[in-house]
Amino acid sequence: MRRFDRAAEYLARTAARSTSRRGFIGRLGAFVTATGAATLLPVSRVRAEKAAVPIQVHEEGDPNSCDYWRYCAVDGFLCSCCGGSASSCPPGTEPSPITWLGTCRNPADGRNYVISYNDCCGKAACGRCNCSRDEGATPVYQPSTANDLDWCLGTQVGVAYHCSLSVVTGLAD
Amino acid sequence: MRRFDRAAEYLARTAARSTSRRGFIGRLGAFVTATGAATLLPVSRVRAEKAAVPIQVHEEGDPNSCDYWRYCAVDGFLCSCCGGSASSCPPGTEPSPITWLGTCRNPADGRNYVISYNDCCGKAACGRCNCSRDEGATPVYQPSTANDLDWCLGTQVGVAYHCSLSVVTGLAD
Amino acid sequence: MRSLRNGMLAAGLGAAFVMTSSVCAAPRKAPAAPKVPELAAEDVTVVELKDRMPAHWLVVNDVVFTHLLDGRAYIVDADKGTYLGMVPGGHSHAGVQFSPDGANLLMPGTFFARGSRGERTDVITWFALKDLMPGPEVVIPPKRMQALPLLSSIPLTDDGRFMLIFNFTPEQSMTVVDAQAKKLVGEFETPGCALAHMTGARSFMMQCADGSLQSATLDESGVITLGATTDPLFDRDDPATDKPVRVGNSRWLFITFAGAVTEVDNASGTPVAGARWRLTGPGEQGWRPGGLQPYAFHAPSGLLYVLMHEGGPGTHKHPGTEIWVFDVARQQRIARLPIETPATAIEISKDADPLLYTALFGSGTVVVRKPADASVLRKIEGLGNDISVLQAPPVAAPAAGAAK
Amino acid sequence: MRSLRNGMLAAGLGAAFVMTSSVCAAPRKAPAAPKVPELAAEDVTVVELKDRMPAHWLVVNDVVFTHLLDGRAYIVDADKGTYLGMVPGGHSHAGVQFSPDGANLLMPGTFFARGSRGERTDVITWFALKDLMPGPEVVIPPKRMQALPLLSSIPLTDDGRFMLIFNFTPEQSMTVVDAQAKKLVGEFETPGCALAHMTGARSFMMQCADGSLQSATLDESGVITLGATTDPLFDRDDPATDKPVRVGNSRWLFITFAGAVTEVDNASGTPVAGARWRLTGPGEQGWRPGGLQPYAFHAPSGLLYVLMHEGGPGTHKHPGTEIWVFDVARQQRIARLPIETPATAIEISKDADPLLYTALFGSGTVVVRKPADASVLRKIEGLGNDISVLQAPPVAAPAAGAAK
Repeated sequence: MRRFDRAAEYLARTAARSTSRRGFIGRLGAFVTATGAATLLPVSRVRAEKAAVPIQVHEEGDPNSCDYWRYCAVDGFLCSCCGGSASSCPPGTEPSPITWLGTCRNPADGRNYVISYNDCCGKAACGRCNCSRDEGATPVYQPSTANDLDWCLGTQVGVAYHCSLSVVTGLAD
Repeated sequence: MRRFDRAAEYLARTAARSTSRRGFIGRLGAFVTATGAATLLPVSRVRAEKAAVPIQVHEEGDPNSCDYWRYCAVDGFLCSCCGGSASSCPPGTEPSPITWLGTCRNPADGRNYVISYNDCCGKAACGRCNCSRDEGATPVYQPSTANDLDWCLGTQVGVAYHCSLSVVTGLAD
Repeated sequence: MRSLRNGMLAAGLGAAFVMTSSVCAAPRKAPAAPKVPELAAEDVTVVELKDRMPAHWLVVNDVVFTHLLDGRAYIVDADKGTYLGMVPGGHSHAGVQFSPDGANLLMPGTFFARGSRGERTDVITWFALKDLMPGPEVVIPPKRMQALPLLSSIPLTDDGRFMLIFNFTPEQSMTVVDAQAKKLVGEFETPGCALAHMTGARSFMMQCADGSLQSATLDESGVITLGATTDPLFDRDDPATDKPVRVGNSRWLFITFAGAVTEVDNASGTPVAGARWRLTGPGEQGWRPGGLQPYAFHAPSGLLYVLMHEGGPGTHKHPGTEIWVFDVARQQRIARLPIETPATAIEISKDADPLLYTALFGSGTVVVRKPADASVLRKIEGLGNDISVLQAPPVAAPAAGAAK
Repeated sequence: MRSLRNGMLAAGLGAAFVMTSSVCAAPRKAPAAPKVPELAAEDVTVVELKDRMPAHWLVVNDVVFTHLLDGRAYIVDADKGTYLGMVPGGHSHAGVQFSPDGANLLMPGTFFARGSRGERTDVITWFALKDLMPGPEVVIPPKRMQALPLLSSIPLTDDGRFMLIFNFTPEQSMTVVDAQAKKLVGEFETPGCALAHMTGARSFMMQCADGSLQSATLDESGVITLGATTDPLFDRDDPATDKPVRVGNSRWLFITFAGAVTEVDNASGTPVAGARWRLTGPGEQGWRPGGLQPYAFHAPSGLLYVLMHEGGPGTHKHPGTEIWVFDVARQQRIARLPIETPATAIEISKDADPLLYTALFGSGTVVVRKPADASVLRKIEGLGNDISVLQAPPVAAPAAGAAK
């Protein structure tokens, strides 16, 4: 029944760099060790900004459209249509600290990027721009790559799901 | 500030015939005396039936259609489409004991009937067959004839509105 | 997924547990080869709005009739035509009130312990415009009128000190909340009369079932005392709607289903009926006001915008097909503007260079118009299910007070 | 209104306070003149359903994605094509479970004290089919997995004694409720494994992240003990879906995204992989199963109905355009039935003369079909927003047990 994988090793290294989230990571231990992993986003460091952060200069496409490249594996309401952006939660919501990852190809530079699909939480469903693409999504028993789950579970505000982000976290290869 | 009308007198007579609802009627006193009236339906006497009671033999029309004659002053979801009928609440709901009245002309006999628009209550909105006709409806400050109000307020199950009945109570003239 | 898995395995992450914090958010140096720079790793941010609500933002209320538990208000920027955010309501959502400085939204809400059943709790919740997070909350008696939205069922005093909540159980009463101390003042009986139309910082009028008006005052602690009552001013055959229009500090227009207008002034503490006129002229008897929010008054110009349709008795909720514009002081119509889409709600911004707004229940769309000719400037779409009323925020100098 | 007012005044009632009870419900005598008899005054009644759920009734689950707080299940009569009633769910509605006798629906629900915020409460509520009223309720740890609906996240033991609720916080655990005593048994850790696929009155299998299966048992008090685990049975490149199909008392088909089938038997308490086959034959590699409920197994005939579509990896939620029918014992396809409307959910009634059901997420419509050729018998429309899964009730002789 030993389902340990390299994610746990990576977690140990990463966690050491983040003192503020140790308590939370500690609680996650069993989950991470046993099942693989999920993206951890230290919510205590999330910045409030006067405006939604737009897409980067070297990107192309319409972030309000389900066709936008970062959304290759999203399933939910696009925060871009809900008062946020691909990386900004709408006002009055809280980003989920953990989530799952996808990899999408940016047509503007031909590179593959790891995208973190954090949910924005604590408010009734936004209801705008429902987008389901599912590329690379796995069943819920493989949660680290499952988009059928409500990832608001780690938030202070509770599990009510509002919309989904698609955040560039780095190159996939 | 005396806004007493004949309804109070009528109420006194009627209440005397209904022992089971006296407590409730007592609470209504101020309202009835002051503002006019509303239909009181003794919920303690409401029967459960194995099937929705259909329209009467001498009626015509489709009770699932907003055009049906009894619906001349309804505003809400038709209980006929929600598992009930024009006079039967859907399973799992409670009819409102008080409500407001309209008068509709039955095309099959050319007579005008007083229709009681009781709400069925205690369950989230049915959502089927929304029908708004408003003939004779008054502003909310004249509640005895107002269809903008949620009439579930007198029920045991609370004010959650599910659908609206249209019950024949007698000839209008 | 293939690419994700391969990529991540190549990076030695397995199913990776990646930090996206500022710790590792620094943009990577671009590698030598590619011409286009690599995308930077991003931080997650949360959007903040402004400290005060600009004149051309708009609150759009969605009663969500098919899912009445989940009413909400959307905030949009009418200049840009953009959606800014949402404030959750509750069962039978009525609308919000703006604090006079435009910095806070006061949201009445009704909730049940088990969704649509179980213990009922009514609250007033403060949402700061800046972050739209639920802030302080005052629990009030669970008696708030559940009805199609009427803003006069949840008014705030002009100075923002007290919020009044009309109750209907069917006993009629008014709950008062001290919006400064953020606590319940109490509940006061108002037998036979409904709603509260503010006529000063501490006075208001109510509409009564027999067609009369009831004056009332609040003292400095928020206690309501009922005052003078008028004779019945309106016929039962053609009642004044429950949507009168404030045209001055103490002056309101009461307008009947058929379009008869009566101006009433409560300056003295006794409502006094003044001018009586009609929205329709000779040959226009077939036209009526209608909708869920048929009237919008623009205080700086003194103009009243009315949604009008052709129809007889019983059509008071029918959408308007034209906007009729009246000069209230002169009691004259100055324009008759057909609109390309019927509308059940109309509102106008409170600044000197206003935008006119219309919406049709069920459309999910707000149309932003030029007041002069109702021409369409832009549309804001995808605003939920059932837009009931539109609410333009106050501007620096309160419009209602200035108009007197 | 004119007629109402006039009529009522004539009758001396003013704005009348009329009893509609049996006290005054006796039909009036028809007056002399008119030929058509006068309508009788009516009593108000409340509809009761049956004591047990007939085989051709169907529970239709609506997750209401745009108003997730207000999930619900509709009950329809598929023989008559009629809507019978609704059972309220809650946030992220998963589905119901039928008591084995078909007399009760067990409904897991998640609620927040303030609609979409505030304290979370998870409960199991019993609704008797007869009156659809909320009956007993058991409060469970507020940890129920919130996800697209999966019936194996809320299974009931075959004898109806215990209900299991899968939790994801993201720690994984299983809550057990004693459905007989109607009280919480406890919460049991199931690290790394999810869902519960029943393989007997007191045993089940879980699916684990590495592609293995975990056996577990319940004792007579409902305490869960984890048992044997298999080696990983499925590739990460082509995982088995979280929607396996029960084809016998202890036997399940696990089917991958690409359509590879593995039968697993947990009769011994150690899951044993048996036959392996594929849904697709030579030249059919472009076809895949897909949807939210892609499989329906009919125990009396041993036939498996699968929603199939043309598409590659990442299309596992795409709607099916054909129904493929397999004889599970022979591991052979016996029919390929194009359907006129794509579908994301498929179900079949559990009786010997079954009806086949399909629904498309977002359509609000259930299509009732002949199993032999998928031809349309009737459609039931207006079933809310987002139909997720369909649930046919148990029949007198439990189908799953009989098939073994």
